[in-house]
This record gives sequence, structure tokens and C-alpha cells, in this order.
Amino acid sequence: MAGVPSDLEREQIFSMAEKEMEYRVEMFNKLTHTCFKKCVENKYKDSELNMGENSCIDRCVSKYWQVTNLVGTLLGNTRPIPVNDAAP
Amino acid sequence: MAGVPSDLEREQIFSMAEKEMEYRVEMFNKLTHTCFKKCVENKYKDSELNMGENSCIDRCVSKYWQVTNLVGTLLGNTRPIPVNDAAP
Amino acid sequence: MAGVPSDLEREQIFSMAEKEMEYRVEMFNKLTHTCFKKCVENKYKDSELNMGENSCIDRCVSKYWQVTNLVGTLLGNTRPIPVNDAAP
Amino acid sequence: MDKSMIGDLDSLPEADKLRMAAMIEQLQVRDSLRMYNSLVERCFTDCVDSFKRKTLDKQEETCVRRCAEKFLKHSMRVGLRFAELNQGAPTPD
Amino acid sequence: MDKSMIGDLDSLPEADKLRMAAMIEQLQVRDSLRMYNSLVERCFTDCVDSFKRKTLDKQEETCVRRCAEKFLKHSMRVGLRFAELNQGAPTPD
Amino acid sequence: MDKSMIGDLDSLPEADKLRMAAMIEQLQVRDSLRMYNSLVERCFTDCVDSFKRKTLDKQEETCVRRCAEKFLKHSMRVGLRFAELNQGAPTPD
Repeated sequence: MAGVPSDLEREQIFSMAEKEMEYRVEMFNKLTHTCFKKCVENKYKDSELNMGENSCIDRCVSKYWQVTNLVGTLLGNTRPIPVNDAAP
Repeated sequence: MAGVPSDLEREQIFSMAEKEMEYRVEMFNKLTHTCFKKCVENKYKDSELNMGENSCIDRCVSKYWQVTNLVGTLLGNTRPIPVNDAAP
Repeated sequence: MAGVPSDLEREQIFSMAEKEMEYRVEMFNKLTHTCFKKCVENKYKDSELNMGENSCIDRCVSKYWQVTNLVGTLLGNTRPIPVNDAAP
Repeated sequence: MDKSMIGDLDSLPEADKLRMAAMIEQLQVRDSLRMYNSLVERCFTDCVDSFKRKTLDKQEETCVRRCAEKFLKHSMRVGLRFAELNQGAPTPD
Repeated sequence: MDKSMIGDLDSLPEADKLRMAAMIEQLQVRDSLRMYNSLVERCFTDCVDSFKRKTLDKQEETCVRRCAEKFLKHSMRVGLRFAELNQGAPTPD
Repeated sequence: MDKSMIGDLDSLPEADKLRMAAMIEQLQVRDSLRMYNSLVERCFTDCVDSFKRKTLDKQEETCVRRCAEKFLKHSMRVGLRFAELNQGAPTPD
């Protein structure tokens, strides 16, 4: 890959970057909807998130992230998941 | 924006039009599936929609539309929703 | 269509091929998720599929295929579904 | 896909109209294939629950037929109402 | 869409940066429209269950408002946590 | 994504074959990323229900592992059956 990349290589780089971003957006959306269902009471008696909901959301995001990493490892996946690891 | 639009501007107009159409198609599909679940009995004893189902569908579409507008207002949204307002 | 296809025709062929593949991938994904829900116990006491699950999966795929063909016929559809018919 | 989902194209120059029309056609093809897939998934989920045989029995087949027909009628009705709302027409009560 | 979802662009040449930025903007527009659609679907499903009238009653409207507001707050919070994880920061316990 | 989902390319001229192959590869990458996302969502939904801590406990982790392995095996089996049906082969009873 040293030297100037060819047009084809550049196209591939762009295309991969696009797929990766789509992937992350989709992951973020699935996480958001899943944690909303798991943590937020759906009678909507209030328009504020209460303390219990807030801490549930934080933990839900953290666990979802761990599941993503765990499944990634099982799939022999080194790529789509971010460079930095999740907090322990 | 007066005068002849540049190529870039035209690309952006097309791209926005495409996103907006995708948005409307997705909205139509979600509405259709949601109202089917809410209004149509799922034992399928018949292949016709009965009178109760038909009026449920009409009201469901109308209410879905209102929810779309309501949420749009909350989001400070003036755009994706059609120029004409829904019936009161 | 005899003779050399024009650029426009070729674009249309590509575009149709792309849509068809997207359609098949989506069908495969929906089938996979639907049959997983119908056939695989979700307590995950084991990481192997047992015999009952395996034969359920085979039949589920077969029936899903038939439903696809049946609905295709109702829609007056001759195209998106593969040239070869499903096993009887 | 409903006509009313398509914005006003009259103000565009001719070449852009063609391009816009091609884009709309693309979206319509994709949309109808997606609709087909969702319809199959819904009717399968609602109608097929036994996996003792690998072929649909008569009852399941009837269920799928009715489901698909109902869904199509439903979808057309929704399309009509949706178009009215898009045009700001009052709806039946 | 969260900033942290966007990779490191600094190493790219100028023209590519512009193109990448345009792509990101496209995805953001699409994403925000999808989010809008999902939000409407969720709040409608949770809040509207009676179809005796064609207009929302007061209670349904309140429910939809709260649902949308809660969802937005939720979504922002998730975005913050998500960004922290993307950067490897420790999270609140 | 299963090979049988790809139509017959032999009749195409060389340049078009390359382009078609590139398109297929694109779809495969997107598809495998989507599959990954769905798998995570499903196993998370089925296995994680307590939010008293911010880390997975042993039981949840085991559940997620099994869920993912089962899903992959399931997915491969579906792929095989799907390929047979695409080729019109008879299926096991």
C-alpha cells in the first residue's frame, strides 16, 4: 500500500469507509431502540427520564457494547469494531 | 439561489430529493404495517376487509399522520412533512 | 433486445440485477430470522442445534419458500422468484 | 408506492426531469420488492406454526392466501387515505 | 448520528476529505429521517390503541409528546455513552 | 450471503463481469455487517435482562456465546437448504 493509491484502490477505500459508517449508524440505532425497550417504562407518565431509567440506560449501553465485542471475537472479527476497547 | 444553479447545487438538490422520497416510502411502509397490526384480525377467516376493519384503517392512517406532524413539531421540523397540513 | 445493448440498457440491466440481489439477500435474512424464532429454543442451554431443531429448520425453510412462491403467484409475479421451482 | 409521495417535478428542466423519473422508478422497484418480502414474512409468521411436514397443508395455504389478499387490500386503502392527507383533503370520519 | 462514529479523516488528502465529508453528511440526513420515522412508529404503537375517532384525543397527544421527549433524551444519553466507549473512556458504574 | 443468490453471470462480457463481481462483493460486505448487527441485537435481547451492573455476568456471557454459535450454525444450515431450493433439488423430508 506504500506509494500513491490507484483510483481503484481509492474507490475501495471510500466504499469500505461508507460500509463501516453505515454499520456503525445501524449499530447505534439498534442499541438505542433495544435499550429504550429494556429501560424506559412505556406508559409515559412523565417526559423526564428518572434516575432508575438513567442508570439502566448507562449499563445497557455498556453491556450492549460488550456483547458486540464478544460476538465479534466469536466471528473471528478484528475489524468492524473500534480500535479502542470498551471499558472493563 | 437566484440564477442558474451550479453542478454541486444540482447534485445536492437531487440527493435531498432522493432522501426525502426514501423517507416518505419508509413512512408509508411503517404506517401500513403498523395499521395492519392494529386493525386487521390475524386469523384470516376471510379474505375481505370488513366494515369495522375498513373504518379502523381510515382512522389509523389519520391518527398516524397526526402523530407524524406532532412529533415533527417537537423536533422543530419544518421540512420532511408535506406542504399541506393534515385535515383537522 | 437483439444486437449490442445501449449504455442506457446496460445501466438498467445492472440496476435491475442489483435490486434483485438486494431482494434475495433480504429474503434470505428474513427467512433466517423467522425460522430461528420459530425453531430454536431461546434459553440457549446448549450451543449445538439438536435433532428436533435441525429438522424444524429444514421444514421451515421449505415452507417459507412455498409461501414466497404462493404469494408471488397471487401478486401475478413471474420474476423475482428463481427460475427453478421449489421441490414439491 | 403512492404517487402522492412524489414531489412536484414540473419546475425542473427536461434533463433533470428524466433523471428524477429514473430515480423514482428505481425506488419503486426496490419498494415493491421490499413490500413483497415483508408480506411473505408477515403471512408466514401469522399462518405457519407447525413443522411436522415440509409442505404447507391446506389450512396453512388458505390462511396465507387470505392474509396476502387482505394485506393488499389494506395497502391500497392506506395508499388512498395517504394520498388524500398529502393533498390536504378532509378524510371520512 | 454521533460524531464518534466517524473515523479519523485527518490523514486523507484535501479532495478526499471533502468527498468523505459529503458522504458523512448524506448519511446523517438519512439517519435523522430514519430516526424520525422510528420515533413516530414507536410512540404511535405505544400511545394509540383506540380507533373510534379519527383524531387524537388529549390523552393520546400527551402520551405521544412525552414518548417523543423521553426518546430524544434517551437517544442523547446513549450517544454520550457510546462516544465514551468509542474513545475507551471508563463509564460510570 | 449464499452463492446461490447470485444469478448466472457467464453470459456477460468481461468488463461487465468485473463490475458485477464488484457489486456482489459490496453487497456481501454490507450483508455480513448487517448480519453481525442483527446477531448482536438478538443475543443481547434474549440473554441480557438485568441492569444492576455495567458488566456482563458469567451466565449472560455463556448465554450470548451459545446464542451466537447456535445462530451461526442455524444460518449455515438455512444457507444450504436455500441453495438446494434455488437449484430445484428435492429436500430432506
